[in-house]
Amino acid sequence: MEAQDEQLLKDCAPFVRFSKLDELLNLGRANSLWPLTFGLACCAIEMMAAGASRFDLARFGAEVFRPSPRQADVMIVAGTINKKMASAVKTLYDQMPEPKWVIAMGNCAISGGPFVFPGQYAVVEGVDKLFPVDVFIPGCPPRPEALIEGILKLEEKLTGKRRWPVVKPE
Amino acid sequence: MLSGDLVYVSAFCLAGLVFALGPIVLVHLISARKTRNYANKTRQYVECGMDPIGDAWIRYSAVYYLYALVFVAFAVDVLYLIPVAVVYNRIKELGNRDFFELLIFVGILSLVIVYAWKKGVFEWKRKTNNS
Amino acid sequence: MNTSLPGQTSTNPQPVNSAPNTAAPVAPVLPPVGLEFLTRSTLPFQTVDYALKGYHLDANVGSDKVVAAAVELNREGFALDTITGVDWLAQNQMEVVYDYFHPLTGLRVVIRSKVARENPEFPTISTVYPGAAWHEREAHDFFGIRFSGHPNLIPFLLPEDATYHPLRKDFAP
Amino acid sequence: MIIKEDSVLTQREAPSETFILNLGPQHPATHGVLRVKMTMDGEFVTRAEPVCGYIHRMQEKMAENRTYAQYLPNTSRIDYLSAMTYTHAFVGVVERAAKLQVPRRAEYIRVITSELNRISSHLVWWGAFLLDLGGFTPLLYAFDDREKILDLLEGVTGARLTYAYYRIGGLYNDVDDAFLNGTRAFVAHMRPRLKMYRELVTENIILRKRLVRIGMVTDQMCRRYGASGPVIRGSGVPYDVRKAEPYSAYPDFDFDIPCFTEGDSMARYLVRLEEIAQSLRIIEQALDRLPSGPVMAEKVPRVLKLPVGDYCYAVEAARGRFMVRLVSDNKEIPYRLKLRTPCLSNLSLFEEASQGMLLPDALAFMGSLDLVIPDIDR
Repeated sequence: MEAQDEQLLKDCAPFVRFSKLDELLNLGRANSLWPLTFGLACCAIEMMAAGASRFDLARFGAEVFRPSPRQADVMIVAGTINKKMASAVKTLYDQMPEPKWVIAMGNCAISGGPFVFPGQYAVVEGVDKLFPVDVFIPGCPPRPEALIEGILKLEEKLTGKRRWPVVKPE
Repeated sequence: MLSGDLVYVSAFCLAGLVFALGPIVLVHLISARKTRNYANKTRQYVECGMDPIGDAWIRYSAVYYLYALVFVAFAVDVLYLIPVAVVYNRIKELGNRDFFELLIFVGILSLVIVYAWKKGVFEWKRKTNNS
Repeated sequence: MNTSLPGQTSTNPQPVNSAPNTAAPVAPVLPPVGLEFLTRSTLPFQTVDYALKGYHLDANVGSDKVVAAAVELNREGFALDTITGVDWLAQNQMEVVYDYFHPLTGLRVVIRSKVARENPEFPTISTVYPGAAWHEREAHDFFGIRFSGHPNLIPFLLPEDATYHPLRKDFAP
Repeated sequence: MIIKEDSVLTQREAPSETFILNLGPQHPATHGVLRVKMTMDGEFVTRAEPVCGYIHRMQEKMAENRTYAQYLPNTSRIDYLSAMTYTHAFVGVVERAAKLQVPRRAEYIRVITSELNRISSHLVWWGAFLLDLGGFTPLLYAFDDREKILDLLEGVTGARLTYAYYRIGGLYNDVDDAFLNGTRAFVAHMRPRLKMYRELVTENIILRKRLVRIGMVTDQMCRRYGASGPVIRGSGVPYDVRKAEPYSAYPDFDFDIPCFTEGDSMARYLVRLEEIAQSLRIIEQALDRLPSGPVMAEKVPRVLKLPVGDYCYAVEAARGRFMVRLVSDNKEIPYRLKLRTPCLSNLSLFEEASQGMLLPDALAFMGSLDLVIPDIDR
């Protein structure tokens, strides 16, 4: 699965590539990530809390939640992926225009979370079984600070350097 | 000085053309060639993650058309207002005649809303056989 | 039986500026009142200790009398709470439990009925209680209980093409 | 273009055909993964059929391979906005079956945390509902106040949303003074905020135009669909499980049940805002009369085996009547656990009530039902 994803990514590369201008473009993309409103379950409430007044995603340019996949950059999968929902998730991923990334928020999106037990029939165990994921945020639900750290990690992946200080647990 | 004007006009048209076609070419070069898809649903039009059911080529109710007409009426209205706005109040001796002309122009055009209101366009009245 | 409130003075909200905190009526804490319908009822009710069981009346009826029970309780003003399927693998029986609650008196009534486990078949009560349609579809999803006369008995929570019944005791994925 | 054979060309006014619109799983107004197949005639909804199951998480199947104590975290993930009340129902049914005596202090703290949870749930609903109607600012006000509640509950339970705070027989730990003083400060802070909410939003003419006489639901329809909570209280029936089937320490408190008779979306809106005021009253009374003593029953058997039979326990969650039906066969894991959730019944009347509505009104109506989709799919 890994090599095939790399190959798919390479085919999407643009005709003309620059060095400095690409860095500028990536800096612009990193600081204006438009997430797709894709709250599935409990993590959606923490995502809304992250977007609301106290944890304010607007400080990182990511507060514009676009309902339509055509205008979204990053798909924050916040909640449990159900087998009945899997085809819809893949459809939404396909319909997002290219520079797109995926943040798997919460244990359910990472590995099926608390709903994995012998004889389970309805949960897809992890969203990376459907398409490649860029950032994993553990937690059930993860705190809004963890979501913000996830977005900063994605920005670091885009621009290569980290603009915000890393909070050390005292 | 015919040729001077000619140069000016052709330059203006060329700039317009470049302004229109330029982004299309630029985007084609810079943006990604195609998007990764895992269920090749990229070209499908978006309907909340589901496959659209049925066909969109059906007979809609006429209210949509009337709504569009009201929009077109005011689009044309703005079209005439732009040149007026450029020379508004430039000619001193006409005093504030411009303002009243504008008022009359917009007043007449706002009759469109009155007409549409009476026809029930804004209440989305359903025109079916029985009603 | 009209369920408009006998002697209830829940007035409309006054003009908006005054907060309608006085408008709210106080519903008294009800001992199991409203038992007078028992005299008219034809169902084999036993009263049950509410403190232990959580419901007041319990009746065990045959699968054919289920609709009659629903009609009677609907006439008495009961609301449908839920329809639960229980798979008794050991006794080779499939049980369906209908829960009802009464919005005005707070009474809780349970109608239960058992059928052989091979092809469990119950008449639908969605003609009497339209809200039962979803509960029955869910019981069909999880236990494979067929509800004859149901408007659209397609899977409710499971994918459209699901043929397995996960809550059966002998379900192996 | 399919030309219909039977269309009589001489017919002057051809009826417009209907098309099917997927108000699908991923939609901002459904607040979760609810899909509604809307058959539309122009802007009017002729038939809206909700399709559920996109977030079915096998809660009832999991109950059959977990002991009672292991199932606790699940109860706060069914309706994660009123997690306390759901845990209260599950713990209540086990205590009722095992005839465990919960100390008074634990019951009082359960009432305080449940009511705090109800307020935070109504605040999320209020913010999200007005987001549906187009106003973004109320969401920021509501979440600002909600964060204060989450800080209080996090101090005691350690979690912001999915608290597994109650234990079978009592509580996980006792509340400290910081929680008690913080709750009093919150009650004092919240009352003027409610007045500001009313001026900022409730008296807004646009909101009244969008809600008054929209989404009419009669009390007969509520009864036949089993709707409960603010939906049935908005249609004139003052049914509240805290009064109808008094449980825990609720009989000790004096509070009203807000009830309006119009049955439209505005009535349901006012019921919820009024409920916040009533919850504040309950919290105040519970704080004043908080008894001292242990918070955990003395002898809770390590391996809990409940006597054979079936038991029910109903609580008043933020969205309505949540009832747990437990069938036990004297083993340490339940034989069958049925979760009667309010949102499933509240949504089941949507199909009948939304016929002939305009699409924006149907969405305002769905918002006034206050749905949490994992509550429907379980």
